[in-house]
Amino acid sequence: MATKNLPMREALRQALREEMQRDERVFIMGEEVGKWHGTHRVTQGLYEEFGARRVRDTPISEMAIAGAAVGAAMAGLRPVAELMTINFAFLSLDAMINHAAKIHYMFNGQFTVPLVYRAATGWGNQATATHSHMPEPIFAHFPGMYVGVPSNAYDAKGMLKAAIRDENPVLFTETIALYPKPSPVPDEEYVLPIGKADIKRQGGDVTIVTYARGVEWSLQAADMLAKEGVEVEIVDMRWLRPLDMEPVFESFKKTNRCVVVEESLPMFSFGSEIAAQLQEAAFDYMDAPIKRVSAMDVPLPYAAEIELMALPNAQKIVDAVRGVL
Amino acid sequence: MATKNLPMREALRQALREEMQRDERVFIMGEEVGKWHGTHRVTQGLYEEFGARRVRDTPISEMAIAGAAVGAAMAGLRPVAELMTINFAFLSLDAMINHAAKIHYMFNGQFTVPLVYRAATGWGNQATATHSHMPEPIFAHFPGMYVGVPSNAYDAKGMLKAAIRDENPVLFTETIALYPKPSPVPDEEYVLPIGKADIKRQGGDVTIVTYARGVEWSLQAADMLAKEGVEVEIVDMRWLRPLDMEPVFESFKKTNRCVVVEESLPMFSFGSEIAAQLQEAAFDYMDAPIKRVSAMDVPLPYAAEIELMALPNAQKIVDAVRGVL
Amino acid sequence: MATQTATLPKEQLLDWYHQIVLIRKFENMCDALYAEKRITGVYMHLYSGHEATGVGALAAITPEDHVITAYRDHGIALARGVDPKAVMAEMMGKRTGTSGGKGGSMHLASREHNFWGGYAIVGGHLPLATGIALKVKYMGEPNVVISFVGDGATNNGYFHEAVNLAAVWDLPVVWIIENNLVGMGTRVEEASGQPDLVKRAIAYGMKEGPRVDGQDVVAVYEAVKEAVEYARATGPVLMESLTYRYQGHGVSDRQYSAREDLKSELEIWQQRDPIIVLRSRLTKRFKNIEPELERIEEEADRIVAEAVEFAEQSPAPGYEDLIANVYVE
Amino acid sequence: MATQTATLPKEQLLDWYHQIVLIRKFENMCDALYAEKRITGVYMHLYSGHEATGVGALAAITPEDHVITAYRDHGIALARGVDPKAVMAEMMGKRTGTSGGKGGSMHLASREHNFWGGYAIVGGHLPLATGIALKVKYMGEPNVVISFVGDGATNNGYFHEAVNLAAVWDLPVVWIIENNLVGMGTRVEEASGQPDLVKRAIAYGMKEGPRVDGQDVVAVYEAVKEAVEYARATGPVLMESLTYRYQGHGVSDRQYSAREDLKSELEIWQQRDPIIVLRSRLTKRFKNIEPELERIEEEADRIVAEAVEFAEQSPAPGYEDLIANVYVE
Ligand SMILES: Cc1ncc(C[n+]2csc(CCOP(=O)(O)OP(=O)(O)O)c2C)c(N)n1
Ligand SMILES: Cc1ncc(C[n+]2csc(CCOP(=O)(O)OP(=O)(O)O)c2C)c(N)n1
Ligand SMILES: [Mg+2]
Ligand SMILES: [Mg+2]
Repeated sequence: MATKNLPMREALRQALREEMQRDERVFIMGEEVGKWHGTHRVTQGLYEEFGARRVRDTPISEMAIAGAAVGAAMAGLRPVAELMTINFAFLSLDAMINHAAKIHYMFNGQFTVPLVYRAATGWGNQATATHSHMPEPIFAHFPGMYVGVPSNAYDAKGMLKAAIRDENPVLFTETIALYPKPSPVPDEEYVLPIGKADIKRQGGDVTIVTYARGVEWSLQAADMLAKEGVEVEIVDMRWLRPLDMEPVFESFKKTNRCVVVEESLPMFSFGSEIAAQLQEAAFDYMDAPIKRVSAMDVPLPYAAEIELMALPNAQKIVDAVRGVL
Repeated sequence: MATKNLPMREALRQALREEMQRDERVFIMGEEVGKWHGTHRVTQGLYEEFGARRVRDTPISEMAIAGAAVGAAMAGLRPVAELMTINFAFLSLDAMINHAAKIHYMFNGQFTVPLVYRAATGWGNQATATHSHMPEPIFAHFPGMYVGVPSNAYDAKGMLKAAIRDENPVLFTETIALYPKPSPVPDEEYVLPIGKADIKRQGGDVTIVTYARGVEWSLQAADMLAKEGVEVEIVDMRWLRPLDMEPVFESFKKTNRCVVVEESLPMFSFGSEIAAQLQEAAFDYMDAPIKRVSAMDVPLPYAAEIELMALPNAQKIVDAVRGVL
Repeated sequence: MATQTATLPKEQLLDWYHQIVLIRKFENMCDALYAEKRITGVYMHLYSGHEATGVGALAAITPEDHVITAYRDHGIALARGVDPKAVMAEMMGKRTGTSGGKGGSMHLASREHNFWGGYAIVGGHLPLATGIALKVKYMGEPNVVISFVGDGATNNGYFHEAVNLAAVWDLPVVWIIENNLVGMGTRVEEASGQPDLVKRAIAYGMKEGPRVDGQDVVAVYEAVKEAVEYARATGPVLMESLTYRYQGHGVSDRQYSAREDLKSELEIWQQRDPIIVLRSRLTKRFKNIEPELERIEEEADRIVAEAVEFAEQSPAPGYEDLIANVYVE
Repeated sequence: MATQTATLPKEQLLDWYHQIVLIRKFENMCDALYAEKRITGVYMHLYSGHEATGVGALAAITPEDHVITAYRDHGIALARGVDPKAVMAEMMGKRTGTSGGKGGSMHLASREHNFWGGYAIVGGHLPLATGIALKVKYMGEPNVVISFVGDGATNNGYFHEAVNLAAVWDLPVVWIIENNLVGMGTRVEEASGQPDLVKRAIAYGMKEGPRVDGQDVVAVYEAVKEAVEYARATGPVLMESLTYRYQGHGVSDRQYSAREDLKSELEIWQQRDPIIVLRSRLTKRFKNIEPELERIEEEADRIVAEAVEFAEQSPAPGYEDLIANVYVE
């Protein structure tokens, strides 16, 4: 199959364009998605291609963006509502959790809410405390909405297309640091299933469970560890909801050791859930405690020097892996 | 020390009254806190006693309530801002997390934000999907704000007084089902330290880690299990931030078995964090996997029959304890 | 506009009488059932006093138009033509209820009636209205959305953002503020810097509709009809219906009893009860109509009794309902 | 009102000239340093073009009054008298910065100047302004709060709730909309149903202040002075200052370059640059003032250079700063 090396930004744009071409009900709404070409330029060119009806600039009204997307989806459209960055989703959490995620249940299936909330995410780049959130786990705390967290261009495209086609609401976050990173994307159309984790590297000594940018750091750590003869298996969860634990359990039963890597805060978070499930489901296979590598438990500061200290990196992962060997 | 048996509602009202008498900067704001006497009648009589200056009714404006409390606290007052129920805190999450919790850090200590957000919480009573949240763990995910979750009248009073006196922002949630429940409250003034867990029952066979209404169910379960000769130790965390893990570790080193009990959703939640920390810190003491008892992973439905099925209870805890013995 | 009343067909007026009386009797029954614990739960908000607003407004639109509201939704569901049996079954949390017993009093809805539901987060349904209207416009459909909203709710961020977005996108929504002068226990002038709520239209460059007498179904009908025509042709409208709440905020509300101000006001409002106002219109215009009105009242009693009967006979949902519809599989 | 200009003391006008020029030069320096990667990070929003608004507004209040704004805060900090050294050090993320290098460009603040900070969540600081004003009133203090807010931000729920609450509680806030006609790339008339933003005061029954010429520091000063007097004596005011953004939304903004509409508009606005407008006032009124103005310009260059020097020499924060101030211990 022929492929092209595309940055994640462009792969996402392809997904949007293809789905908009395929289905007239699919449209984009959000702040600066149209004439401004998207704050992170994912939607660049789509306004020119599809026009103002289908690429809709909005006021700075996160509650209305998220809520109007629910209404439009219930009524039969398929909104892709951009929240610019996940930080601003704090303002629309109510619409997302109380309405997008619950309406199908609360009205006993009378309505479906087939929408996608897209948002840029991730720590770093001196964006400071209010603009450095990666709160996907708190959205995944609630049932009713799926949460997709791709780690590269190929996955991102296939996952976003699946999200748009699905009948359920999906929160889909895109790590800013990954936007420019290329990976081979097939020329042919493909769709990746919702709720399927992916083994990003095989190895028999330790299992690393991670997602989004954690995959990149973990791959780097795996290379470093391979030089010492330690073979790491990396499970990229891809989705926090549904959370596909089977591959994690399988890998762990082989390696008996695990490190969980996440980019953001440590408490009541991704690592907590993975570790809790693993010890419960695979207690007899545990040769060591499951370790977690996360950002530090602080608001993120501006100064580059100390901001970097707060973030996870390959070396911290290597150290954690050594700790479970 | 002389005590009176007071419902939690009244103990909380005492705490508010005492702190308002002690410090003129302390005031109450929120929806229906004044002339309506508080939706859950915690603030009953305070409007009459302290007047409209210090007991301030607001419009239905959760963003402004939470944010104005931040400004007032920065400027030198000590707001106790009521969010009526924690469900409505979804609308003020941004003000709480991005402002209350971060301002002290972000401006390098120039400002302090000594406020308390009070909110009723808890599942049940057919309040249905949007009014049955207990999302304290997602607030505790973020550093910068304390989270208090009392389990009885005595604790509630002492904890709320501490919260009002503390220089940090505090989210303080009160389980609706506990409001009418009495416990002995000393006539003398007392303050309970922030971030200290409490052993609610001693026992050598299994550790139960829980908070709020989980304590009541766990005590019932412990009575049932005692009849079978199983002695349960119950750690009431009281605070999700700071999370006082020492007593949990100590108890676990004695019992080597643990069940975590929480009233609300299971994923990326309280039980996840406790289990993750325990297996990491006390791996060598684990005789069995740590089990979690939570509500079911569904939005809460209206009909009483099925609502009850979704909730945890003493029997489910007993079953889980048997599972780790 | 009162001149038009004379031209309204008798059947229409009688139908409204039927609806208003039905709603009142339905609510009274809910209240009684709650007192007997045959309806349970912490939240139930009666529509008594507001009937003319719901009935008059919904008379002004077609079945293909759209309706959405907050938790005070029983009257809206009934005025929209939802089967009282299914509504009562929902109150009792039965599988035959509009939402299968999973939504309850605050979350009635009927997809087939384009009744998009009652919502309990104050203001939360307002952007949904905007979104539904967007679909209408996007698809080039000729319909409008009626979105009810409480006076208290107009102070919430949702209101501002949702109404502004409808204005920016020129969407066919008629926002009807059901101004009952109070949100729980807070009076409109204590909650809104601008107590003349319809003036808020100016903040959105939106058509300012009238403040209509919400006790008079005919007045409501005519005002909403005009607003709906405007919305269909041009864009959104913000209007107000002045009405009054006949009981506490909700059934579990214990604070109401201490509020003398609200109760003495109530007496005045009840003199202009929607039933009294419509009845006097009818008796003035049509000779000897009283027997017909009594028949309608009896018919309403019968419908309510049947609804209760149906609801009580219906099965409760089970475990399979508890776990169904979390996701579309 | 232009008549009053003649009565303003020369020193005051020269001080404003100094401040406006200082801000412009400071911003130009930030821009240059960013291009050289001596200032880094993803967010930095320059105040160039807006100077007359910040300088004129803050001249109308006392040091005991209060100021709060959004992320476009460099000019506000400088106009409030915060040391340019500390501001530049904050840009560079140094320990000597206003926020110890932890806040950065968007989060300048100075407690001692009653400058309560710059905030980056659009609208997020507005209820803080309400809260600060509540403290003023609660304590019976004679002060006011000036809260700047962008045109785009007025469409956010925070605006609605915060401004309404200030109205309901009659708090001494002057809300100044810095209307630069655009939020990022969205024009005010595409974002607001009501593009005459000051009309939104009606929605809160609030005093509607003027739409002032934001390029003329004297006009801003006089309008804000009047608003401040009203706020001190009576209650909140909503006013507008019409101005223009001289560059992209922020330094990392790559979309701006494609927007011909914004750039051709810019040319027109720059003809009424705050520096040009004030300079022409000065040269008209005072003979041979040019040498003095040049001295002021050189002085500003010197201050900016010193600030850069200071910032570059300052130490970066370390691990102990990273973990400090998460909580008050
Ligand atoms: C966001 C939010 N805040 C608070 C509440 C609690 N609450 C429920 S109804 C209500 C009053 C609403 O008043 P109004 O909009 O006037 O409607 P009415 O009840 O008078 O019909 C309040 C405060 C809520 N459900 N949601
Ligand atoms: C809640 C929120 N939504 C979106 C953003 C992204 N954002 C930052 S500034 C801005 C435009 C603000 O425009 P305006 O209020 O007019 O201020 P200006 O930049 O023109 O000074 C946007 C959309 C944000 N920071 N916060
Ligand atoms: Mg009302
Ligand atoms: Mg602007």
